Amino acid sequence: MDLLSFYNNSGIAHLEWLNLVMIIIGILFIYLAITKDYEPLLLVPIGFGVIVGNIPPIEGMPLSVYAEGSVFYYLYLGVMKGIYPPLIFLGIGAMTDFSTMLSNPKLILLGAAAQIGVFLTFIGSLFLGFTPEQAGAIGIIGGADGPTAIFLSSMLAPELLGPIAIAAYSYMALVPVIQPPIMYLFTTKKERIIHMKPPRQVSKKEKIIFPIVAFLICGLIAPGSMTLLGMLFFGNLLKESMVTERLANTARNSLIDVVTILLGFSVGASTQAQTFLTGQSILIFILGAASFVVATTGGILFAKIMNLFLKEKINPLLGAAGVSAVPDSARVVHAVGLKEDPTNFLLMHAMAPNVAGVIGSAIAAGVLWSALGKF
Amino acid sequence: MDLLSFYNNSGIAHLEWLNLVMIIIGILFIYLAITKDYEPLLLVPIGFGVIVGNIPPIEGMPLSVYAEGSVFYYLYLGVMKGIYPPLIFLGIGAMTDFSTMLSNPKLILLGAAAQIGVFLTFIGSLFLGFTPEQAGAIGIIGGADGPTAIFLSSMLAPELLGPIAIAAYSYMALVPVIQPPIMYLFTTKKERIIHMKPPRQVSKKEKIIFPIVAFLICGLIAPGSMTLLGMLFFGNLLKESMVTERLANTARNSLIDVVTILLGFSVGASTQAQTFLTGQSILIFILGAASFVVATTGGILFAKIMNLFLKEKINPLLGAAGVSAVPDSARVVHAVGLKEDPTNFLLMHAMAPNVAGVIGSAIAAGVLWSALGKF
Amino acid sequence: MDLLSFYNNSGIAHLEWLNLVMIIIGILFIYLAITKDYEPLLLVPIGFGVIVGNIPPIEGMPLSVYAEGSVFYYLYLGVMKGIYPPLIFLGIGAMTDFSTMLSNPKLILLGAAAQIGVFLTFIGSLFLGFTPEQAGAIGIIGGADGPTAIFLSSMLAPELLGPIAIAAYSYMALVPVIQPPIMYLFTTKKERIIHMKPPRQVSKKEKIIFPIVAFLICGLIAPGSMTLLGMLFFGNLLKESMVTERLANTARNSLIDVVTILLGFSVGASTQAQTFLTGQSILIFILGAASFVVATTGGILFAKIMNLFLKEKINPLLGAAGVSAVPDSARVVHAVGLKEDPTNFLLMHAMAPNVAGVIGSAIAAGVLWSALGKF
Amino acid sequence: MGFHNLTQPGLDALQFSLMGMGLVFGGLLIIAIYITLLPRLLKLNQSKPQQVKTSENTSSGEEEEILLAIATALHLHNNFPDGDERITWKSHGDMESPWLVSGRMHSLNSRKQTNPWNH
Amino acid sequence: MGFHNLTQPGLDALQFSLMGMGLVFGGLLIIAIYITLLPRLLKLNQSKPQQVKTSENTSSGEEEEILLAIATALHLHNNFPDGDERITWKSHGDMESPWLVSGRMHSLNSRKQTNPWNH
Amino acid sequence: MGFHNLTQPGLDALQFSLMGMGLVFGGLLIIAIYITLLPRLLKLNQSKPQQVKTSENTSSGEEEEILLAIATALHLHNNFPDGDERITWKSHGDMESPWLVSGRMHSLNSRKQTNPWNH
Ligand code: NA
Ligand code: NA
Ligand code: NA
Repeated sequence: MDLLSFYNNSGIAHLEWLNLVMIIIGILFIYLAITKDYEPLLLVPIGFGVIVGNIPPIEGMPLSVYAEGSVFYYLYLGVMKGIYPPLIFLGIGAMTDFSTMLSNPKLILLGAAAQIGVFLTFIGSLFLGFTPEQAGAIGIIGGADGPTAIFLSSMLAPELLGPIAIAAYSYMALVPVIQPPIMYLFTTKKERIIHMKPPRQVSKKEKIIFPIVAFLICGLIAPGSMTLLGMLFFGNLLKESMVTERLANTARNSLIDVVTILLGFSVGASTQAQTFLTGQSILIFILGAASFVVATTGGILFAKIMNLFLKEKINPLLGAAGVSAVPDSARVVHAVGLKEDPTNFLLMHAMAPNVAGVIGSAIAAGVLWSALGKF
Repeated sequence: MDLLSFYNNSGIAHLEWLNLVMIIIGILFIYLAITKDYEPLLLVPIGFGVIVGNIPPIEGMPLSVYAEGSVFYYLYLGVMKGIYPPLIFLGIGAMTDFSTMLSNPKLILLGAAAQIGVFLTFIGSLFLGFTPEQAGAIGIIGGADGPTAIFLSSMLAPELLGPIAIAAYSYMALVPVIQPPIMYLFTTKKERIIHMKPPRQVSKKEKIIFPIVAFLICGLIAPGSMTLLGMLFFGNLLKESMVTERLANTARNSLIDVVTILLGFSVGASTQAQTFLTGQSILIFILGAASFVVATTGGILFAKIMNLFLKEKINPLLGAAGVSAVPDSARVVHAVGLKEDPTNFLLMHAMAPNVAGVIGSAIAAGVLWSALGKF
Repeated sequence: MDLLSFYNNSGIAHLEWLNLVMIIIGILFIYLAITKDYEPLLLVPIGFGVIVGNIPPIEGMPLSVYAEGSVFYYLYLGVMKGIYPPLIFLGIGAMTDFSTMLSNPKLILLGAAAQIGVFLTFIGSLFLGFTPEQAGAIGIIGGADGPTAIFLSSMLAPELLGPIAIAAYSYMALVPVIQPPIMYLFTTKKERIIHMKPPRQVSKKEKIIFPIVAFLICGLIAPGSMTLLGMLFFGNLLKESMVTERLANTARNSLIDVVTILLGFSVGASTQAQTFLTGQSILIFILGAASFVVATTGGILFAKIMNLFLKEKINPLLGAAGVSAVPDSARVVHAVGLKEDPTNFLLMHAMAPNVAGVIGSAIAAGVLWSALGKF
Repeated sequence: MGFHNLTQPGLDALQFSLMGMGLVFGGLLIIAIYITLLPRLLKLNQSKPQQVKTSENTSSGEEEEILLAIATALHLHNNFPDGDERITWKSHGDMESPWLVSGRMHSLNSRKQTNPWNH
Repeated sequence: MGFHNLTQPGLDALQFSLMGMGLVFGGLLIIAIYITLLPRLLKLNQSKPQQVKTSENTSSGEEEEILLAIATALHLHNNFPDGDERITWKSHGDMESPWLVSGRMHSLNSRKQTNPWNH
Repeated sequence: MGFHNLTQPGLDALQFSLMGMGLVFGGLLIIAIYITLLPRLLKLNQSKPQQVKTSENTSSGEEEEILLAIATALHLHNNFPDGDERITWKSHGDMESPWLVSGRMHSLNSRKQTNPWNH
């Protein structure tokens, strides 16, 4: 127990510059969350987790998320076993109001179109030499849905979970930066100023029946989406049934908060530079960026195609909201719309493709999982 | 990966009409919860769980509660290991006010009498050929206490947990339908209009000491009831001690809500038609119905027997509240009493046998467990 | 299944007078918590846990925390695996305001000085024949920090966790009794009436940056403290970042409450007389008392030493707050200060060494763990 | 199926059930006795005057009943996670809610008698 | 790396992706159809008058749009754990918060129509 | 039992303890130094005027002390799960509670300086 052994038991002794890079990235996440308000509820936990995960642990001591028996290992189990994402979906369901979608079914298809980003990225990943399982997990980044991405990669390619999760959340946070240029590129001013008809009011009855029927449809078509969508629609039923408000309340507050804290922190803590800063990760970030661009484009173009057949034209900006990244992309659509015409309020209409996009990417995840998973 | 394999990976391909029956039952639960207000906090989660559990999962994929490693499997562990029920008892303890019981000790015995339903059902189940363990688990349905029933069956007969839990909660929800006829059958108008003396006020000191002493008595008599009653009285002490209000508050809100969501959902999801719709289940439902009738009758008749010896007569309707099913049966007693005499307020008096019934069935469960369990 | 076997399955049959002693101790804890307001949020759960843990369980039945597969066993896992303490630190971080410490850095050193209690107790324990691992776990009682003590003993000497945890919390609760005499013994009236300069206001920016930098410093110096301090500073960042208030709110309310309930109860339930009432435990309680005395003395004397070099004298009473036991010892300092001079408000100043003491003992725990742990 | 199932090796169902009921009754009976004796142990006499009042004056007794019934109803509404969701929920969102007021009164009471050991 | 990766034993990536997109579209399309049909099944006609109103009167339609936009914004502010923390948080601590008021109104509405099955 | 226990193979208890205390002091000392330097790095000068005020005017300084002491007490009451339950709890149920008011003020402050990076 001399000075040297004390030094060897310290973190400085083992700190590599790669760890420093990651620590700076973690701090950057926190900085962006606080100053730019980018998805702070996720970037702050992830960012601090990245810092913690890059303090070199002592050889053989149960400290890191990868050291079996450590506390962080147990917290990370909720990620590896795919338990946190469905619980977050439960809370999201309990805070999501589907009425705009119920009042404007046409817009749902935009949420489907945006999933082209998932499958083209899947193909691109295969092309770049990833295994089918890995390609599926990378593709889902295009779903722009953090929990879905984490869930699918924990099932298909746990070895890539870190980079996939970080990529997904980074780009979700950057939606206000990524989407607008694409929106301007593919739409004309004339299209951007299209007003949408105010939707009809939705009855309580419709709202209560919806989660049940929607789950049956999705579950029967793609049982692989049962875990995520079962929880999403369960949460929504708790919200709409009116007789379980206290459960919905806990699901969308205490429960989702606790799970968000643990998920964000432990995902961040899993990004040790030595395993995280690899060529694969860089490829994943490139593919992820591409998937967001493709998804946004897909949504917009499909809206324009629909307009060829519709009397009442859709504002193609709404297509960009199909990417989900709820509710950020809907906000972006609203902002861009307002810039063109200060009397054009798209926020509410954008929520329809937005939530449809969540369902869409969950179905896509179910399909990829059931087709590519090894059972 | 051709169309056929896609079809085979879908749920429709494997959906049997038995699953449809269960799905309809699940929807029925939700409908009753919303329109009739029958135990909605349990029937809604159970109902949706039933729907989820009857979407045919893909062969070998970790989806259902029975597929090791699936998310639902992990959520269901809290049921199989008997962890959720004591936590719910913790919350119930933190929301239960024992003062009406403390102010009227005589009525406690009604909560004991009603447990005759447990033991007669136990004998009936043996008679019908169930094993002693199974018979014990089925008998506890007569305790009219969901968590107790789930706890005991997870310990004695996990293979019957689904039907027993569903039966217990269904009949608890149907208490307003089951009990009144029996109450009218066994009581005269003259008895039903008996007024109870307003109880004395209970001092804070009595309330604080009660959970400790009550636990010692029950624990020393039937250690098998330690897990459930330890938590129940612990929660009550948190409530009454006045210095731990914030803990009691969390126990009776966030904590019990989260556990209720997970317990209800996963119990529901465990009712896959193929394993659930069996002759045994039908027998269990018949025995369960009988146990509620016997328990109610036992409580009422015992009250009438007590009246033979008491100067101050007890309103025998209160006996029906001994079944627990807190607080529904107490409400039913109150309602029936009001119908006879609009100035007769039995609700508060009924709470005494009602909570005593919870303790009684927990003791019964402890006895059955310690005597019939294989260790 | 005759009367005898029923009797043998009861608790009375196996109750030993040692259990009675423990049950009385449990009741005493609850009594002190309610009447004297000593750490009620911990003494009430621990006290009731002690009562539950000393009801003799039935041979071979999964009831006690030590019976694998029992519910209490699963709740106790959070203690044995060291999971609860970091979660409590997360909540504490989310409720701690470091600004007084930020505005008066000098006082931080008092929190370091008090840790002498940890290491002298470590030496004392070795002297009395405890193994190095055990000695380290016992020493940390001097940290006056329940979660830290539980965490370290679960890692170094799980066999002593019960007595160490009970000793730590008992003495933390008795801080208002233990510290004042020592404070009067080692300080002159002239010293006790020293007024502290009101601290400068701390900017939001400082508060946000602090948890990140402080964690990096501690983590790099003593990675073994990463688990506890990572969570502590993570919680504090959630609090200060302003954009994650809802997470901080859940962390310092629902989350910490649930964990406190489970930790207190299961630690209490682990104190079965047969394993708890040993000579070792008595030694541990003596050593624990000594450690609190040494820590308090160390803090006070170090403050007096600092005064030899400082123009602006420190009130040496503040040294006693370095023991942490947040916020009790700070309150004691405040009270003693007021008694000498009703215009001398030390509470806020005392919070600085108080929270510094938490960090200090976490570092000490990290050092002891990494040096003495078997990996 | 049949009565022979009621007597199995190591288990006489009827005897066992009798003993089981015995334990249930025993436990709750002891609790009932304890509850009856405790007040005398604690020498609580604040209960007597009230009983006198109610015996001499039935109408006020009825009022009391009504009040107590309402109190219990409130207690159930506030505390029990049962069907009365709209109300429970209201008591979260709506600040003018009567339940909340009652809650406030309750808190005042318990504040009046902070330390239950010295009154 | 290369196109050969797109056709592997048991997996034709392009065909698979097409079918995958097909399922996604299929699922959401069925949901869309269901949503379109349901109101007729439920014979809900409370929507029509409103649409008439908006068609005959655009200005009020615009106002409506604004109101609805505000409502949605409120909904997002209140429910979504997104960046608008200061507001979400305010709605906890601060009782005069406008969001809360809206929340109260919302609760009133839903109280008006307690049982959704009989209106 | 005995001093021989203090020197065991691979562990010299006294030396180890000294180094341990060294690390504890080292860590907290570096933190203290960092805290002392940071404000200068951030060029915060909003602190100076205050110190001037207190030095020239002791009475106001005392008042300030009192206010700060109260503020800290409030902070402890509101945040720490310690014995002051009745109060903590009150701040849940009771809307007129002074703590709540202070909380509201606090929230107002932090709203004034939304982005800490540009003030
Ligand atoms: Na999506
Ligand atoms: Na019962
Ligand atoms: Na300390």
